[in-house]
Amino acid sequence: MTKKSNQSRLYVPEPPFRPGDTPDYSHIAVPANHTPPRPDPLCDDHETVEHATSLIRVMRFNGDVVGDWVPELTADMKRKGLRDMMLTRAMDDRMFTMQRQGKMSFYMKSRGEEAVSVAHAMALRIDDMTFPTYRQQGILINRGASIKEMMCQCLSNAGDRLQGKSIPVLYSFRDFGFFSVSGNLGTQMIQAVGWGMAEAYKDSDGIASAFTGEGATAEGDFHYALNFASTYRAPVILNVVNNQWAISSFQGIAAGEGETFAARGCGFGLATLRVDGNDFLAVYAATQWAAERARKGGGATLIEHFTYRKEGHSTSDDPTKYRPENEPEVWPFGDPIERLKTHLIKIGEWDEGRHAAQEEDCKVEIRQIYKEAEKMGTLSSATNVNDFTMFEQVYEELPNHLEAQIEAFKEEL
Amino acid sequence: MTKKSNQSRLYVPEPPFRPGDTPDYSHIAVPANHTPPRPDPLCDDHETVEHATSLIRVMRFNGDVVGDWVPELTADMKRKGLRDMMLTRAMDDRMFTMQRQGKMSFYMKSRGEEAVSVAHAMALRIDDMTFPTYRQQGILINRGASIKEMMCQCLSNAGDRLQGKSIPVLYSFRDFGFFSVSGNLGTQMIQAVGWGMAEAYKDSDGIASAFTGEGATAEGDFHYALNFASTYRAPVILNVVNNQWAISSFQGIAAGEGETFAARGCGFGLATLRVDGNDFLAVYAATQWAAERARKGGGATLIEHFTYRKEGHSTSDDPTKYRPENEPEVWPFGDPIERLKTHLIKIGEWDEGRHAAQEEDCKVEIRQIYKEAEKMGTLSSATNVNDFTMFEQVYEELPNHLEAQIEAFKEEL
Amino acid sequence: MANPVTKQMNMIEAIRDAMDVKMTEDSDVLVFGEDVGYFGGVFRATAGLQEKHGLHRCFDTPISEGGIVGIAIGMAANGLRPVAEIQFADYIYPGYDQIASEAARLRYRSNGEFSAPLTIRTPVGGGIYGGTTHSQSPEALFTHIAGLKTVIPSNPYDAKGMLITAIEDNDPVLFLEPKRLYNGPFYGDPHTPSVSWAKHELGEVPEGHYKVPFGKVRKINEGSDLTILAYGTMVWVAEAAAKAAGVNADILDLRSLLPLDIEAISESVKKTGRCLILHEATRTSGFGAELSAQVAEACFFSLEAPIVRVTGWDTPYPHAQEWAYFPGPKRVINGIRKVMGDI
Amino acid sequence: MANPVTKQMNMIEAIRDAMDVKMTEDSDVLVFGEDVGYFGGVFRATAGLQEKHGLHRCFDTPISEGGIVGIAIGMAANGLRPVAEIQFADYIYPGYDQIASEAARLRYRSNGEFSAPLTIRTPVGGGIYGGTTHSQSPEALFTHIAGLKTVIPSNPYDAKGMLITAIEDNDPVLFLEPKRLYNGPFYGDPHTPSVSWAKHELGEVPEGHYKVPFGKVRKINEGSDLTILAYGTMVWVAEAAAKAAGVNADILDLRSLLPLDIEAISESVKKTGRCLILHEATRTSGFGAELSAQVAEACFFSLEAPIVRVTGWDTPYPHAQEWAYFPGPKRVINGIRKVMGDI
Ligand SMILES: Cc1ncc(C[n+]2csc(CCOP(=O)(O)OP(=O)(O)O)c2C)c(N)n1
Ligand SMILES: Cc1ncc(C[n+]2csc(CCOP(=O)(O)OP(=O)(O)O)c2C)c(N)n1
Ligand SMILES: [Mg+2]
Ligand SMILES: [Mg+2]
Repeated sequence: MTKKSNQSRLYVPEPPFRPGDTPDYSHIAVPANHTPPRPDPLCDDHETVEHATSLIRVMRFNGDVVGDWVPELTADMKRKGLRDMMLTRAMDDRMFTMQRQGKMSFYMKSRGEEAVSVAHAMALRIDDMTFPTYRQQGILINRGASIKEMMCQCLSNAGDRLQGKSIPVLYSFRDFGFFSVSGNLGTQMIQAVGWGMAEAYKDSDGIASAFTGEGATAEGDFHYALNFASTYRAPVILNVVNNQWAISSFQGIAAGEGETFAARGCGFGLATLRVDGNDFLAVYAATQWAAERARKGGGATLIEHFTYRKEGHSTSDDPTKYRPENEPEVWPFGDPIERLKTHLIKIGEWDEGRHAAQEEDCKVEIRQIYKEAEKMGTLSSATNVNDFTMFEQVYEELPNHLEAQIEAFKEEL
Repeated sequence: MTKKSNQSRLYVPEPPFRPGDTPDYSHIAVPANHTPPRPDPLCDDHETVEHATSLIRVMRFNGDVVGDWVPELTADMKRKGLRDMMLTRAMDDRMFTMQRQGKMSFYMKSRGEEAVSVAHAMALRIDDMTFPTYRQQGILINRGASIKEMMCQCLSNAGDRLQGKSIPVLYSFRDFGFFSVSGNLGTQMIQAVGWGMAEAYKDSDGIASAFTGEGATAEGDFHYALNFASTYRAPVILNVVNNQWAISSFQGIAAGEGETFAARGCGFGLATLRVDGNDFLAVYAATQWAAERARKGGGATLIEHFTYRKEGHSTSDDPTKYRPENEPEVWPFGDPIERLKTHLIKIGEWDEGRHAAQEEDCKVEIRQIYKEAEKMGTLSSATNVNDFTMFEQVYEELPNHLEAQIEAFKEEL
Repeated sequence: MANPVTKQMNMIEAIRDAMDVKMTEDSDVLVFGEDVGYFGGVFRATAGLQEKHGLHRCFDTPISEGGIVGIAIGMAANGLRPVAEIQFADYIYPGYDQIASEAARLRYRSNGEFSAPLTIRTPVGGGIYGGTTHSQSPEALFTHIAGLKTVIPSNPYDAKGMLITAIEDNDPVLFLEPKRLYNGPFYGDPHTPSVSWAKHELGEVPEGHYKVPFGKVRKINEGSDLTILAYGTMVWVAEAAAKAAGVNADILDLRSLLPLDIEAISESVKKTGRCLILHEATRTSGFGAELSAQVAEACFFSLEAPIVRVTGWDTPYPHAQEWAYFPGPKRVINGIRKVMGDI
Repeated sequence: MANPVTKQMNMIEAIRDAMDVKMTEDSDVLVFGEDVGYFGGVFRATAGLQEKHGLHRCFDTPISEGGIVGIAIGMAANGLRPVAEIQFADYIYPGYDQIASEAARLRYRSNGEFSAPLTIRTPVGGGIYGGTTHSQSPEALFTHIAGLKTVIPSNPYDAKGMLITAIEDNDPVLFLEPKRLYNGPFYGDPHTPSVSWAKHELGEVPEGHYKVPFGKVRKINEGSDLTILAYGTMVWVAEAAAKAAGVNADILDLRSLLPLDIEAISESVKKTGRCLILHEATRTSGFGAELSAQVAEACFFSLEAPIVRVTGWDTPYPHAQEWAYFPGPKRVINGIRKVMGDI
């Protein structure tokens, strides 16, 4: 692997496998019973140092649950989690296809990472503000935001609450505790810390939860977030979704010689958890722990969600150009939907028939909603967004120079 | 201490003592024999995790040397180190006084931190490029740069190699492996990583060594440096000089809940050392270890130099406004010059008489050199710098628009 | 003036008073930045605020301009009114992305669902031998950013009234403080004894709450020979130079760069037919370029002579050559002569 | 043309070829950035360079624009010729401090003892439905920075020659790439079938080494009615709009913004007496302001009509309203009419 780089002493890391290689991840041990113990949420941060390098898991592949972290969730809640994940995936698939048909400019799927967003949201209060990236649409689905409004945002049409201002998937749903997603990576980590500091200042017990991909942890904002959260004991959860890839760069470019991303929090005295991101129950349990810690004044927790991006980065890239085509299948941590399904069946709360039916339901429901959404316009037909709205919301009030520009724009029509 | 901040749940850290308080640092244990072992410089980074939170020391206060880290230094080298530190301090004192007399716009002392710069430089090769802050003048003194030229830079006079372009102490001495000091904190940490990557690329065994104060570790550049150094196994030493203060802010503002600054490197898989920065031999030993590691391809080391800023931040502030007046005296780690002196006397290579004489020598020498330097101009008299030089070195060649501005400037004279 | 009772203040005291007034009447107002807490800021602008209002309302931050702006955005979006200090404008760049990409964009991006009503205070300009990294005037790097407001007072009265306006504004405001004016007006000649605000009428600052609106120039002198557009320190240099040149100038203190009071500006230039633009920042792509373009667009047919820009040179701000760099009276007078057609 | 043997290339290929030529003849040239290594960049500009020149000469970096520029400075100061890619100009701001405070200042600060001969490549401009964060044109934020050079080609021939010039330049160069021109010239109307470089004469790119100097405009059309100053994508819109408006214009492709070829510009404006300035960036404090100011300063007595700026609006770059924001043919034609005095 270091063959080429040894042309000089300058070392450049490379992923273990590239297109043409046969990926073999047997070296990645999937811990079965080695899940670290669950300390008290208000424990000293040192008690979570081992959690930064181990992996919190609840579900075995056979559906059994083991260890300290088994959350108390009713079968109904688990079934809701399962449905939310399936709905998220169905929506992703539909939107991806529609983008290919030119209905929208762009789309991003979260396939393989649905547990991270859905289980995380389920373990928070709806008034806990989340600062998501473009890959946590599951939060909105779980919190019951309007899927039609989400679709209309992607279509930039008359139903788009953002009136076409932003590119697809950069949603904003304040009422659902979903902060306006920025196109600039990383920036929201430190903003979430500020939001959390404001909650503390106001003596509220609300918390903030911020997301970044593992690749964007290299931005300064991630460092600022760890540092300020540590200094002011901000009530926040800082989530790193390690899905192994940053567009075409494998996680080693961001990780370097570091073993895990959770470990980046240890030097700041933050609580650090590393969780199997494909294990719905584990993500729920880890989030619940961190939320309780933050809410009770214990400060911030850095959670690394160890998962895998099963599809391309977005509609703009072809993953087979930089990683083996079958890597998603051989990735040893399975699929979050399959795994929760197996568990529910194992405990007798679900069966193949209901699952197949629900899968069909989700498809149909999404197709229906999409039909409705598309009626309000698409990029390929007409977006039905009034062009003049582009001058609004730059400032609270329209300044003179923009009024003049509106007049100039009229001359073009 | 958290009294005030408990007016709300927003926590804001405060230093243990403020003006009026009687500082008591007995809670800071000064480890005597607890110095961690010295692993092989090419060891796995995990073997230095304990070094990130403990403290490498060589000299006891009584002058005895103990532990694995005792460096092989001849008495002559130790005496040179002592003299370099004394010369540095003498120069600082002189320049500070001269600034007070209006001879220069500004000055910054390094009192109490002389071992960090002098011992560090002594353990490197002169062609190893250092990226210092404004408080490592000891590197230049140790490497034999012209003190007169240093003074002329501070005086911005005809002898200033920078022709008055930069404020005092922002030296640049390429031939002495001293990178142009930036007024912008932190920025040079990542530049040093680039310099080191270039050394590796060229298959040279040269290394780079970068400095930041503990306060400036909060900048993104520190994070970039840790990350890129880790990813590309750059041959660099990243030094954090923890002198407890960042102007008026105590180290806890930057450290937050983190115990040490060295520990910030652990999450990146870097080697991490924490050293008693007032212990000349310990700084030398730690630097030597890190330099060997980098030179032999083992990658970067983060060294925290634990020391204390005995004077104000610069000529612009009065430290008694934000910390107890006698805090420097009660700080438990002593003075670097006193401690090396005690050691040299203990081993029979030095005595009080010679020390007193040398102190006088340094004063005189500095006074002589300063006289010479001042002849070339001062800010209060005339700097003797040709104003037109301000248009030079913006670009390699003078562009047309600057030529026009030179003409315009002539009209003012 | 909203309030008859006045107090003589220098510019630092006026700025501090504005924060004090707002912190007293609105618990949502927080003040933070490097060294602003216990110490009260390297220029003393926040001295006493921590003691009076509490550690949690006026505190030190890590040395991280990006982090400072970042938490300010999160707090502002969550209903607070943060006032962040950047110790020197020369150090604002690590926070540039958070300002330009985030604070200025949040309202637009979310179509008004979120906004960032924050204020960033930072000292600008030279005149204190601060060299390349303590003297910069980066206003033009911010007036190009849609969604941001950029203002710069030239005296204690405006400083307090404008800072209160900034804190109450529902959009992000960059509040630039000409550090050379903190203690008194500066007429551009470092060799004459410095004047203080103590006896200056603009040092008479009303107590309590009052606002100076954005987007309105302050006319310092009514004249017919030419119009001089200036802001910050250069306002005072303009006054001195016009006197020395013996011209009768309309001198406009712009105060607010974005929004800009183009009405008052063009009205004046249409009257005088001549326009001189001053700033301390480097020339190329400085804010003077925008002023020149807008004045020409609005007043082309009234202009009797080319608009002249007098600025800092296109070099970093040198240390020893500070006064050769600074656009002092001589350079301004040459500019006046030029625009008057005398040379 | 320095080299008779030519090859038809689009702009991406020409840019890649420039790097390939330099990497082949000079082992000090390194190329890096986000996704530039094995993948070859999101716009494919570095495709094949890693395979050909080795992992250590063309590699991926962490997602850290500040880090990317930071290591480039260290490498450049140490004798290498780094060529760093910033994936989109909209993401350059985290690196702004390293560019403005460090790369552009190192030579001055050290009085020439150290310098930073690095090149930063980054795609600019809209036209691909990239919305607020994939469409920006931040050139004016860099032309204000003394010590930096900012250039922007409008075609494959210039792109290759200018990139080679940039890499060989001993000062830091910001090399802006109008992404809408990567595959072909764009005349401003998204609804007409897009043209490719395949049959365009400016797609005929000499093989091997050649340079296009900075500070020299390229005249596209010789005309006497008015002068149109444009760069990047707007060069092609200018051509189409002038044709449509039926005017005979001197159209200058500036190519290099700093240094600027003010001689050629004023010569043209003195001849035509009228000047239209185009850019895609937001209007206020855009580079058009500097152009307008300099043209007025140099050509005041030849100007027969006010200089007109046609630009993007002072808003973020919207997504759905992209073509309402873009300064397309209609807006340019209105500008032409205005400067010609027809409206
Ligand atoms: C500041 C910034 N730099 C670069 C980009 C371009 N970009 C968009 S997504 C992406 C990869 C992000 O990878 P990661 O952080 O791992 O998140 P993931 O896509 O895997 O969820 C990059 C480089 C950006 N949007 N913002
Ligand atoms: C980017 C930037 N922000 C702020 C400053 C102002 N400043 C100069 S020194 C200093 C304190 C630095 O403290 P520390 O890093 O601990 O270094 P020390 O002075 O203790 O050696 C500050 C805030 C600066 N020079 N650069
Ligand atoms: Mg990722
Ligand atoms: Mg310090």
